[in-house]
Amino acid sequence: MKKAIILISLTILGVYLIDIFTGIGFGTQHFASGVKDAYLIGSKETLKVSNVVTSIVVNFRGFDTLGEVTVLFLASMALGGILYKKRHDVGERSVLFPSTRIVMSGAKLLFPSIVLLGAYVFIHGHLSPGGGFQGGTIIATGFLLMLITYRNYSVSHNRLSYVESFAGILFIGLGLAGYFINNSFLANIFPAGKLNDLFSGGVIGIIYVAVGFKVAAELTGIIYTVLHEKD
Amino acid sequence: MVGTPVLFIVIPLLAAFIIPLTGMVWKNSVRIIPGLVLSYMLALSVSLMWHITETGTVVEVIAGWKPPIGINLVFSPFSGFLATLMIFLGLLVWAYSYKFKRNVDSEPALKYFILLMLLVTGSVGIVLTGDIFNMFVFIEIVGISGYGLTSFYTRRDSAEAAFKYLFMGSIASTFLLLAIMIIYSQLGTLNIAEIADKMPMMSNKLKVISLIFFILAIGIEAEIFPLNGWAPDVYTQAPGPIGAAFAGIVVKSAIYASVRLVYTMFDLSGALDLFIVIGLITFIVAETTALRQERLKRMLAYSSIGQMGLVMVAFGIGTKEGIFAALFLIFNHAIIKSLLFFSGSYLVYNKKNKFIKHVNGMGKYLPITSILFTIGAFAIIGLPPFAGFWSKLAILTAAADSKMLMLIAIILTVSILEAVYYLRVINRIYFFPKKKSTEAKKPTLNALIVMISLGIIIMVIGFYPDLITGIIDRAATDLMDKTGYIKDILTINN
Amino acid sequence: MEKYLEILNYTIYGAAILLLLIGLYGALTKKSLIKIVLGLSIMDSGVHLLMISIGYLKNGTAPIFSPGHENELAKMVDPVPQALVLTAIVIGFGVTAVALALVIRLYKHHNTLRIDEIKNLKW
Amino acid sequence: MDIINIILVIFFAGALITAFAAKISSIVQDILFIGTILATSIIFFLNINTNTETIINLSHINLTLGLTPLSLYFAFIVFGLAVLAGFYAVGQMQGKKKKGYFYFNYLLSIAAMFGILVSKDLVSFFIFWEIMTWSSYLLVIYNGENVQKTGIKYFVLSAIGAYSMLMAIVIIHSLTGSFLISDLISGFNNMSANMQILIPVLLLTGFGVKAALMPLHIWAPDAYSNAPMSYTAIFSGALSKMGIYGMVIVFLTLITKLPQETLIRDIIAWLGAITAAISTLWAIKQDDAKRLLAYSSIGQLGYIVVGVAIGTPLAMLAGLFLAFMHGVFKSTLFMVVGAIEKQTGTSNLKEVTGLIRKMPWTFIAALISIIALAGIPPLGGFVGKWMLYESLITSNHYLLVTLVFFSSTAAFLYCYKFLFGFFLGQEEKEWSHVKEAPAIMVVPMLILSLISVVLGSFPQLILKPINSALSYYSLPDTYNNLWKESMIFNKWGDQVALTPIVYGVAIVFIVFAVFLFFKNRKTSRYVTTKDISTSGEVPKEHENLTFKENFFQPFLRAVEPAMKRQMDKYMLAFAKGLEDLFDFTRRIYNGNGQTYAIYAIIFVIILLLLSNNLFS
Repeated sequence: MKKAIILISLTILGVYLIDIFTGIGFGTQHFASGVKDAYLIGSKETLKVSNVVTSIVVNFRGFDTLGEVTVLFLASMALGGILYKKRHDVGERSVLFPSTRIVMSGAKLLFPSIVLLGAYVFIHGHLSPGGGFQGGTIIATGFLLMLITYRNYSVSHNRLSYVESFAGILFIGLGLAGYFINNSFLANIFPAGKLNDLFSGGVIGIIYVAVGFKVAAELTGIIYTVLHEKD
Repeated sequence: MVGTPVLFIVIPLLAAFIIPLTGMVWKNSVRIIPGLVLSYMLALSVSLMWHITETGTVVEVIAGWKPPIGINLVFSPFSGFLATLMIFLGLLVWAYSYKFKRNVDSEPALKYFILLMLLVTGSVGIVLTGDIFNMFVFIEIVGISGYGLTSFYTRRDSAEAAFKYLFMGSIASTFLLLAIMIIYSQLGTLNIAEIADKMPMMSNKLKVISLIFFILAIGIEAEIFPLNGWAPDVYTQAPGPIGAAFAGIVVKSAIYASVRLVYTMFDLSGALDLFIVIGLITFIVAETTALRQERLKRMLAYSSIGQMGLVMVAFGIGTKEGIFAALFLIFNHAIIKSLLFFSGSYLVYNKKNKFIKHVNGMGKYLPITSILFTIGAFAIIGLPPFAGFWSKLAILTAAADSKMLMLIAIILTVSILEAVYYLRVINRIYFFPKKKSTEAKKPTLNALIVMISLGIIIMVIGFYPDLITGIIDRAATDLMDKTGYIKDILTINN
Repeated sequence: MEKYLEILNYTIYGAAILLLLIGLYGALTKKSLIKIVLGLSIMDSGVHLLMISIGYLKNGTAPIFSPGHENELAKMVDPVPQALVLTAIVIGFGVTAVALALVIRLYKHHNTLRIDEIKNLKW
Repeated sequence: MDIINIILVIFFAGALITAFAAKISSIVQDILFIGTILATSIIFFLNINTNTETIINLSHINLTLGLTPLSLYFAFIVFGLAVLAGFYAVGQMQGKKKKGYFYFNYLLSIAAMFGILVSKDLVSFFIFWEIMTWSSYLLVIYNGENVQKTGIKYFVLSAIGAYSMLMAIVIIHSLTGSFLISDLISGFNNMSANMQILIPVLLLTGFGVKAALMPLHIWAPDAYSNAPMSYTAIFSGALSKMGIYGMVIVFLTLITKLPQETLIRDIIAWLGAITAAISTLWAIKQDDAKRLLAYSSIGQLGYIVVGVAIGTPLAMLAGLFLAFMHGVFKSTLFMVVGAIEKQTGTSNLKEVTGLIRKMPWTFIAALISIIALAGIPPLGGFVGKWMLYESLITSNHYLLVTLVFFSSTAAFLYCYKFLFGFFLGQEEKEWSHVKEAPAIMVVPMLILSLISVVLGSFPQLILKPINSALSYYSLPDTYNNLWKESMIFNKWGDQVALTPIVYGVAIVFIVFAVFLFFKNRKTSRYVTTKDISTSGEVPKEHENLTFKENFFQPFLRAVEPAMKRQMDKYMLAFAKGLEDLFDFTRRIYNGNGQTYAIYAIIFVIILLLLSNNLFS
């Protein structure tokens, strides 16, 4: 009965959604004048950032990203609160299978390159696909690999916290610098440089690096907290 | 002037990132810094409120891009009024819970205060932002800090409440994204003012459907029936002051969002009638449900939901008087319900289940808290000469001016129920003998100061409502002025 | 033949909406908390797919001014939905993480994962 | 600052200070309490001025305060009773708990009544009305856990009344654009026919609750009998008159302009008469003196409503005169019960007996008031009732007058029961220690009884203010030719025609009594009821020789069918049913998070399906 109601409702919802989206059309220009062109031109001409998505994420809609970083920060904080235990409860984490030697050596071998790849991705975020979030996530996967391979691999919570905080402060600090120098939060304070140059886009690249560090630290922290949860 | 609107968001976030560092050095800083930040925000908002009476709405752009391109923050009389109210309440909640968990090591307390600060920040962000996707981000900030705060006490059933909240919140964010994308696909912009400007270009069908998705998404946060199942649980299980924060801050921001949608973005006439219907149903269901509650906080929660329904009704009337009444009700509800939550949580302190019967005979042991609770209850029932009366009068006058007699009759009938369940609690406080096992817990000094100042505000507004009506009046005028809003934002030369 | 291709055009939308509905169905009918969280996650993915496909332009290129492609402005797909999806994904991740943490807490507290048995708060 | 504001400020400040003065000393508290009442009354009586108006602008609303002749008349009742009951209260509250609470609410409700009387606009009227309601509510529940249901019942009915009034107020505002009562009166003619009916009906509902009119009276017996007696004196004597005050205004200014005038008048008058009849029967049945008096109050208010509703000049005069008289004698009687309860610890007529020698002054007060209540000449009650009957007959309401006359006659029964139960009958050992109540309680009662006596002979003392009040609302001037209107008044000096005869009889009687007393003084001795022996049987210690059990049993059996159906029970059953319904409907929130999510989806589906109708 309940399932029938749900199925019927979802069917109706699906019909409406398909109706809407076929009406919108796929792969065509939907609107006459949007902000899209302004972003493309602004990114190319003013910011000199070749990856438009990055320029949107970090500069045009940088405020969203600030919020987004905060969401991650909040998530890791809420997670810590939800799974909070008094200190002495924190014991060894449960691992179902001990890793084999192959996995152990492989992980050791892979870890630096994963971190390096992540760093590469967020450093070149304004030039090619990628960026702080992607790079940070890659780094976090490196830590995940280490954490699930080694039973007693541990990451210092304090150190994660330092990275997290300093990255966040750097982000907001750069934004505030723009606020005080150019009278608008997150405004560019460095020379924009040349399109497709590593040192282009002024403050954007730096912010994305900060975001990368922050995301990496936060994701690692989240993984670490959850992994340490015993039942 | 102390600053510009962007600092409302940036300073708390900066503080949130700094606090973990200072917390390692000086443990008390995790309590103090959020308070300082909130006080700064209050000073900022008050000075901005002062400023805009002379210069008009303040629009600030982010990253130097003019509104349709960049994100902008709008501090208008309307949004400024709500922001100031929220920050003020946030500060009160902070002061009330300052000594919270003092004897436990600082880690949970650290999280509590940061989460609280970000809850306020997110709500203020929702109110100030002029960008619809940015609003989504802030809604999520509020949501996640809400989940964290709700599940703060590990011993209660708080995880259950938080999970329900999260479940509904996820559905809300999905539909919110859908609605945003439908609008973006048609208009190519995310700026509220430009959307409002271009809205006639959208086909009616898409307009209606995106509005419905918006109503679903924001209605979940605004606790309208039948989307409010999570709310009473959250109010009950969250720490006492957080109940006040939800009732006074979070819901208000959701109401703001829905009002901004209906009044500014969409030009659909039926939306206001829908507001009245939904609001009325919410009001009736919540108040009737509150009648037979056994737990104090749950009762307060349903009462709060009911009041929000009434606010929706007032907004749905659609005249300037209606908006005035709604804003007045928002203000009154914020201060009164906070007082009720604050004093109520001391009346049932140390009780696991927080049953209403635990307040029996507390009038003798906690005289001041009890009197304050009584003042709050009388005020929310709408008895003169307390603050609640004026908003009730305003809403009824607005309804009468729009010739909605049935509406008046229904509101008044349901109000009687409200009176009944509040009076039952008051009678218990004063006239029932105390059980031996119940222990009264004296409020701490900071909590007492907060509660007394709220009580004084209620009395003062009750005797002299003009203190606040001028500001509300300007806010109401501002909300009605849709073209002014669009013009303010789209023609900014910064 | 053309007509069938026309329908194929909408397969991405169809898939995204299907994903959304599957996720929603899972979230609404499954009893296990973990499955509910998975359902919500799938639903999120569906929406993200939907968002990104709105910005698609036929025969478009990525919105990146790679060397040698600096002037293909008109061909570029809409970068805005991509940026939004990036944000939305991260937020979705945060929510999922919190949800899973709550599930852990709930399991410890109630010793069950069935949502219909976790009803201490009602009425 | 205007005198009205000063009085109100003194009241509010006095109430607050008195409430917290318990910390200093109990006596200081008493003095502050009495001082507040006295100060306000003196200021008021020294500065009576019906021409000034104070305007306070609040929230775009002009609160206008000022006296009218009608409100002046009611203010006499309020202040007079407030002072006397205030002194009495000091005596009665001696050694009781929550004195500050009592004084605070007492002063607030007096202030609120004063506020109602001086309100010239509907908003301040409503504000003071609500303050009066909640302060009296707080006094009704004064006696603790057992009276909570009573309190809630009182509050709910008051809220029904107040909210229907509020609805009328906002409708009036939307129609006339003003809250002023004078604007309502002048603008009433321009309203649509529906509104012309709706507004008076809503207002009358509001006032009917406080005046304990028939279907809305169910709060009254419990509330009157459960409040502290010193407050019930005010409650029944003055507070209920606020309902009458409102009704008078409605009838004089609004109803007269209606085409359906006579119909509404008849309906309300009949309701009043039925209220009087039924509650008189119920009063006869009561064994608790408080409840007896409570029902009696409802009945008396019924008469007043009849007079006000019929609305001929004489009927109006009768109604308002009765209002004053009722305030005087009913408060005395409640005070008597309070005094007896304080001295004996109970107010049950079956238990307490033979107090006539223990509490002689109380007895005198009770006797006079009972005579006034029963409407026996030469006391004030008689004059009022006579005028009422006459006005009903001259306006051709024969059936109505029969009903009123029936209930008035039946009232003798409970009057007798009251007097006999407490004061006469055999003296039980149990009450041998009982002493007269302290002077501070007795003196107010005696003063009030004196007023009853005086008004019986010189009704013009208050007929004159009534007349000027009524002519303020453009009713013909009846005062100067009262003897034309009613045969009870003689031509010279507007006094009651019968008075000389009655006085003559009384003097003869008294002279005879004095003569007998002096003649037999030496030979008589005091005999208790037990001091007899019938057929050689000496009554035992606890044998009951008087017929206090099952008073008026045959009569009650005769009228039983009329009392079978009790409004009270129906309403309570209705309320219970509603609560159970709400208890059931709240199961929508079944605690399962998934269900809530399903609600959300169903909600959006419904909106989607209805979207064509909703947003067309």
